[in-house]
Amino acid sequence: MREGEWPDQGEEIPLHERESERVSSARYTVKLEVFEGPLDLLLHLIKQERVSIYDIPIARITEQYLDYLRRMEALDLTIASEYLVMAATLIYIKSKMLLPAPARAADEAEEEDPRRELVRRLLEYQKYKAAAELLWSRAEREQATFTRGRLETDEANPEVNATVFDLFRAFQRAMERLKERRELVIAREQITLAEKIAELRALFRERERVDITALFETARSRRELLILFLAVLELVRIALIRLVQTERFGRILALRTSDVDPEADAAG
Amino acid sequence: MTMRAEELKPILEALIFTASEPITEEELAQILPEADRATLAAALEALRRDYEAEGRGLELRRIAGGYRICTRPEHHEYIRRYLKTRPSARLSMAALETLAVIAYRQPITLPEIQEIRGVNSARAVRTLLEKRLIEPKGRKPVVGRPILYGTSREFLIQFGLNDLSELPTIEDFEELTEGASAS
Amino acid sequence: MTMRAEELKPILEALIFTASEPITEEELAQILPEADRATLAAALEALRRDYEAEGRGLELRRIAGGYRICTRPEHHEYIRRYLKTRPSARLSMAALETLAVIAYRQPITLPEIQEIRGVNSARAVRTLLEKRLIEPKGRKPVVGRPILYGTSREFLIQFGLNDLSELPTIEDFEELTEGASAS
Repeated sequence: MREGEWPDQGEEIPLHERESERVSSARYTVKLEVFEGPLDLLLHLIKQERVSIYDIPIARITEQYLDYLRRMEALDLTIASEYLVMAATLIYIKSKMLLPAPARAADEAEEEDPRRELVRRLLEYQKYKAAAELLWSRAEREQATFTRGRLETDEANPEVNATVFDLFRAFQRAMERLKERRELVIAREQITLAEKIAELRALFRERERVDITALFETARSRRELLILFLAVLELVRIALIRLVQTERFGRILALRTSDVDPEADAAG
Repeated sequence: MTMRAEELKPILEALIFTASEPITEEELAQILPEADRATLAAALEALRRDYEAEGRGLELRRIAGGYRICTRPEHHEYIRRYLKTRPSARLSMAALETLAVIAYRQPITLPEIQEIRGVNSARAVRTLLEKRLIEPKGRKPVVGRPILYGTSREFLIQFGLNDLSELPTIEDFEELTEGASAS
Repeated sequence: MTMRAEELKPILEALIFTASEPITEEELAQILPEADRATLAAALEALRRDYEAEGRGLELRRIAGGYRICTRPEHHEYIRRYLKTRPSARLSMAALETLAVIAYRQPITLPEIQEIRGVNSARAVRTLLEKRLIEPKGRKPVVGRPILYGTSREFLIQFGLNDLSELPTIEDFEELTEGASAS
């Protein structure tokens, strides 16, 4: 429906979601029938009113249609936008039918019934709804038949008969796994220099001397070893620790240079 | 050296039984190059008649263009007692409507489906794709090149159809519903 | 109210057919409390005789104290032929995923496939080459000059595609996941 076709006057449709004053649907015992969309609802109303689909009393049906939406709203149900578009269409048709047909020349007398497009859509939809019911009954019958139990020859070939969609899904799954793996790697690698330094600071607040050689042995990857090495160098640079080697090629010890870690103090 | 229908019949029965899905006459012919096609067809027909005999618990059905042996619907209760299964989750009415539109209007795009149903059908399409009842069938040569959907072989199998022509035409439904709505 | 042997026979056939394991007389009696044991035994015996008739491709065998419907040993050769000729669109999940990665990322090398899948994919690639769904598309000009793989014409045929641009993309299905409001 085009913008210009929307009604600019008439009924106000009170259908917007209310944020305040929410009504708990539990308080209502009314049970609303569920429809597969506005066309389904309209067909139901037409049937219920026992009117002809070819000559819909549009005012009456519109009123009932809107009433249904109001009840939906009262139950705090989300009203799909398609229902609102249909409401607008109905109101538009109704208003158009109320207007007196402008005087026309005789050969133009056959003015189009404003309901025509709606009737066409309803008739079209109705066919598929009936076809869906047929499919339902066929599925019911098929659910009552069974194929043979598993054979050994099945076990040997646990295969799938793939469609393009399966292919797409398989690719998507592989990509999702890849993304997860990468996030994991990044998460692991992001134990960055800054974090390592903070870790070491915490360590030296508790201990005055640490065996650096042993500390290096705890690294789980080359990357972590490198970060650890850089962190130690940083602590040496800011003179928080100094390194001593007790003997040539022996173990390296890190000694805390002062009793107070200035940054830890600053941080409170 | 060609095979006689009487020799062929038990072999066909064994093959149809072994196949995990309906097996077509073509496939059977490929497996059995020693049989000529006419004899093969005759043997299949004879086998089908055997299964139609009184007092059988099984039937030989034509499904998705192939042959398959199945139990008869009238015994389902006993089989469920044994398998201890309940009927699997049924398709929602939304999914069935969408499937009906696709079955009759294929190949069809999502916007076209929604136009007919008058409601968003994305989730229904996704459900049908995941259940392999429909599959993408190329793209429509219009702006955006939307995917065209059609029913799959699995659709025929799950709905017990040999081919799409077994479904009534959509005009048949028109007549059916006209009577109802005019009341 | 007990069942007659003639009523029982087709039910027994259906039950034995759907069972994935040999089903014992005990089990059958439990499933069918409406049948008395003597009638059940008689019905089983009648069913066994039916299957012994001339020209059957299946037999009712007693295995491990239970009953099972099987193909006859003399048709073994034909069954083997069937197992060999199964359509090549049937793939293991590993092969399907590898094929998907190749289809969407072609041309691609084995190490690149493995990087995406996170698992060794050499066997899957070999299977796909054997099924002619993929083919070598030259070599990548990097160290080791690994072979680049892409999908084949056979791939397009098997998946009902006119060309690669018809492969569904993320964008095609975005609306299916997002537009899930009402269906």
